[in-house]
Amino acid sequence: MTTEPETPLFAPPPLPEQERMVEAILFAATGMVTLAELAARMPHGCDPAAALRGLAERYAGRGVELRRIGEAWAFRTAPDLGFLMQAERVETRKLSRAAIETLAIIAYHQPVTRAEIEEIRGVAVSRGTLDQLLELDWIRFGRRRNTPGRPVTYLVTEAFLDHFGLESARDLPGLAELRAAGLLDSRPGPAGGVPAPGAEGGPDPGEDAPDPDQGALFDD
Amino acid sequence: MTTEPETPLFAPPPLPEQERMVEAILFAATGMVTLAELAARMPHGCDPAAALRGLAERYAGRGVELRRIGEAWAFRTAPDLGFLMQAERVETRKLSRAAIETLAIIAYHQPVTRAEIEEIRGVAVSRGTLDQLLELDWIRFGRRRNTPGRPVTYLVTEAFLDHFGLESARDLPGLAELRAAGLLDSRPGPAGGVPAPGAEGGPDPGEDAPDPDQGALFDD
Amino acid sequence: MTGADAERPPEPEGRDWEDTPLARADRRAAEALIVDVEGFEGPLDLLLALARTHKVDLRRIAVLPLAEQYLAFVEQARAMRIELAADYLVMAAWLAYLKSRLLLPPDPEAEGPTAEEMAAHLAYQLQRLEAMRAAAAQLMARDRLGRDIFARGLPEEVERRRTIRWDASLIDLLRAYARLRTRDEFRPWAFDRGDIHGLDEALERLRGQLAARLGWLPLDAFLPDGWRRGGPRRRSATAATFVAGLELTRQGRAELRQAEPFGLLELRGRAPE
Repeated sequence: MTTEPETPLFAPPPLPEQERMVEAILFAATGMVTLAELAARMPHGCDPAAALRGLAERYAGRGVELRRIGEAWAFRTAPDLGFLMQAERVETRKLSRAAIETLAIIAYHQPVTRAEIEEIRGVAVSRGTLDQLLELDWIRFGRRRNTPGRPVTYLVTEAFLDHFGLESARDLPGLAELRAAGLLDSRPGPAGGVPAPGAEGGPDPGEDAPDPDQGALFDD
Repeated sequence: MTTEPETPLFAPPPLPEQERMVEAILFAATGMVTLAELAARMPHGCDPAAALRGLAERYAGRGVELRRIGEAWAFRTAPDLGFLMQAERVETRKLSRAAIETLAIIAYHQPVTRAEIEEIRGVAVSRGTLDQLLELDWIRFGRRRNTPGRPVTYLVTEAFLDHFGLESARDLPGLAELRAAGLLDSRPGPAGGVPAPGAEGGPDPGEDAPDPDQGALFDD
Repeated sequence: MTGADAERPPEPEGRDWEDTPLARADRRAAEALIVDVEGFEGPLDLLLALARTHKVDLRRIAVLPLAEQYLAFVEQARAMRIELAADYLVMAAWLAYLKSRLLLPPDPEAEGPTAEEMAAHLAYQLQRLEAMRAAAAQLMARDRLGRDIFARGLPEEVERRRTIRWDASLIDLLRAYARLRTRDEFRPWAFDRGDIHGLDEALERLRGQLAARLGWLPLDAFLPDGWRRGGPRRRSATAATFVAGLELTRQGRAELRQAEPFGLLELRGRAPE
C-alpha cells in the first residue's frame, strides 16, 4: 500500500471531521503544533488551515481559546480566567531588570547584536543575562552581521511569542508608535558622540569591548 | 466579613460563564478534577454540576469529549481519533554527552574527520555515536580528504540547523561570544588563542588541517 | 542650545550651591541620587533619572542643564568620597567637553559633528532608553503563559509502541563545545611557565635590590639576568617588575617616576619611616 498516492484513493474527510481531528491533536498537545505538523498527521488531502478557521470561530469567547503563535497553533485558557488556575501556576525565576530590558531590546530591535544592546542600555551586558534568556528559550542566535568582527545577532523565539501571548513579533505592544517616533531606527551616533559603555567588570575587556565601528552596525 | 455568608453577597456568575470556568479548569488541570474541587475553585454559589452538563452537551461528538471517571472529570480525545495521536507516542530523551560533544565538534569544525573529532574530544568516538547522529539526520558525509587513507569527513545538515534554530553553522557563537553570554566559565590561558585541532601530537598532523574558514569563528 | 544658555553667568570656580533656588533643588536631587548610586545601571541610566526629575517630556529635553546636573552629581560624589566607576567619569569628561562646545560660539573651521548634533544624539539615546523601558514594562504586564494563560495540563500520550526521539537543545550543544574547548586550557599551564617571570619572584627580587641602593634607576636595570634579551621573556619580566614596583610604591618602600607619557620609568628605594 502506498502512503502517498498520486490521486487519493479516498476523498479527504469532510471539513467538520477535519475540524474534529485538528481539535483532538491540538487538545492533546501541551506545546504548539505547526500547520505542517497538522497536515502530516492528518489523512492525505486534508486542509488544516480551513479546519483551523472553523475551530477558531467555534472557540471564540470560550474558556479555552485557539491561539496562533507564529506558524503554529495551540489551545490556551482565556486570559480572564487565569485566577481559577492558581494551582497550575508555575513560579518562574524572577528576571533581573537587566534581563527584562535586554529581552525587550531584542524583541523590538531584532536582529540585534550585543554591541547594539549595550549602546541602547548604555551599559555593558553582564554575564548571565543572555545566558538566562537563552535558557528560557526566549531568544536564539540569528545570522552574523556582515560587519567587522562578524558579530552574532539575537532574535526572539516562538516560545517567547507563546509566553507573552503574541501572534508574531509584529504584534509587540506599541511597536508602530515606537517606529513612527523613530525610536527603533538604526541611528548612528555622531563620531565622538556619547561614550560607549566600557566592558568593565566584563570577563575579558580586551575581547568584549563593543565594536568601535558601532555606527556602521546600524546600517540596515 | 465572613467567607461563607448564608446568603451570597454577590450573585454567582451566569451559567454560560460557569461553563467557561469549568472548561478552563479541566483543560489546564494536570489530572482528573472532582466536582468538589471544581466547586472549591469557582466563585461562591456556582453550580459546577450544571455547568458540566452544559459542557458535556457542547462537546458531544467533537474531537474532544468530556469524560467522567468515578467522581472526577477530564477532557479526553474522542476514541475514534486515537489514530491521530501517534506522534504523541514519542518519548524524548536527551542525547548522550558523547553524542552532543561529537555533534558540537562537527558543527564548529565541519568538514571534520573522525580522527579530528577524537583529537578534540581526547577520547575515541564510537561507531554508534556517529551512526546515531547520522540516523537523526543531523550529520551527513562530506567529501573525502585528499590525504593518506582518504578519510571521510562529516558535516551538519539542514535538519540540524532547523532543529537548533540556526540560520547557518557559521552563525554559531565563537568562544568569545560564548564567554560573553555566560556559557563559558573559565578564562582562556595566557597563550590566549584556542589551539587548532590536531595542532600538536595529533594522530595524523598532515591530514588534520582545520578548515581555514573556521579561524573566523575564533578570531576574537 | 536653548535660550537659557545665554543668561547663564560664566561658571564660577568652586561652584556655590546656594546661589539660586534652582541650584538648591538640584542639590537635593543630587543628594537623593547619591544615596543610591549603587542602584544605577551606568551613566545613561543616571542621566535619564536626572532628566526625569525635571522634565517629563524627554523630547524637549535641554542637554546643557542636564550636563550641568550630571557634572554636579559627579562632583558631589567625589566630595563625599563615593567611588564612581570609570564609566561615570568618562561620561563626565565627555559632558564637560560637550558643555564647553555648547557654550562657545561654533568654530566654522571645526570638523566633525557640531555640539548640537552631539547633544541631539544624547537626547535621542535617552528617549530610546526610556521607550525601551516602557516597552519592557508593557511586555512583562501582558497575560503570560503559566501565570494568566495556561496550556493543556494533561497532554495525552498513547501507551503502545514508543519511539524514542533523541533531543538536545542549542544550549546543550554550546555548553558541550565550551566545555571541550576550555578543558585543555587548564591542563598544561604548570608546565608552560618556563618563560613567565612570576610576580612573587619579582617582588622578592625588587625588594632586595631597592633596599640595597637608593638612587634613581630605569626599570630595565631591575630585570633579572637572562631575561633582558627581547621576546616574551623580557616582556614577562618587565611586566612583573613593573607591577612589583607599583606594589612596593604603594607600600611606601619605593618611589616611581616618569617625566612624560611613555617616557622612561625610573624607580628608587625609599627608606621606611
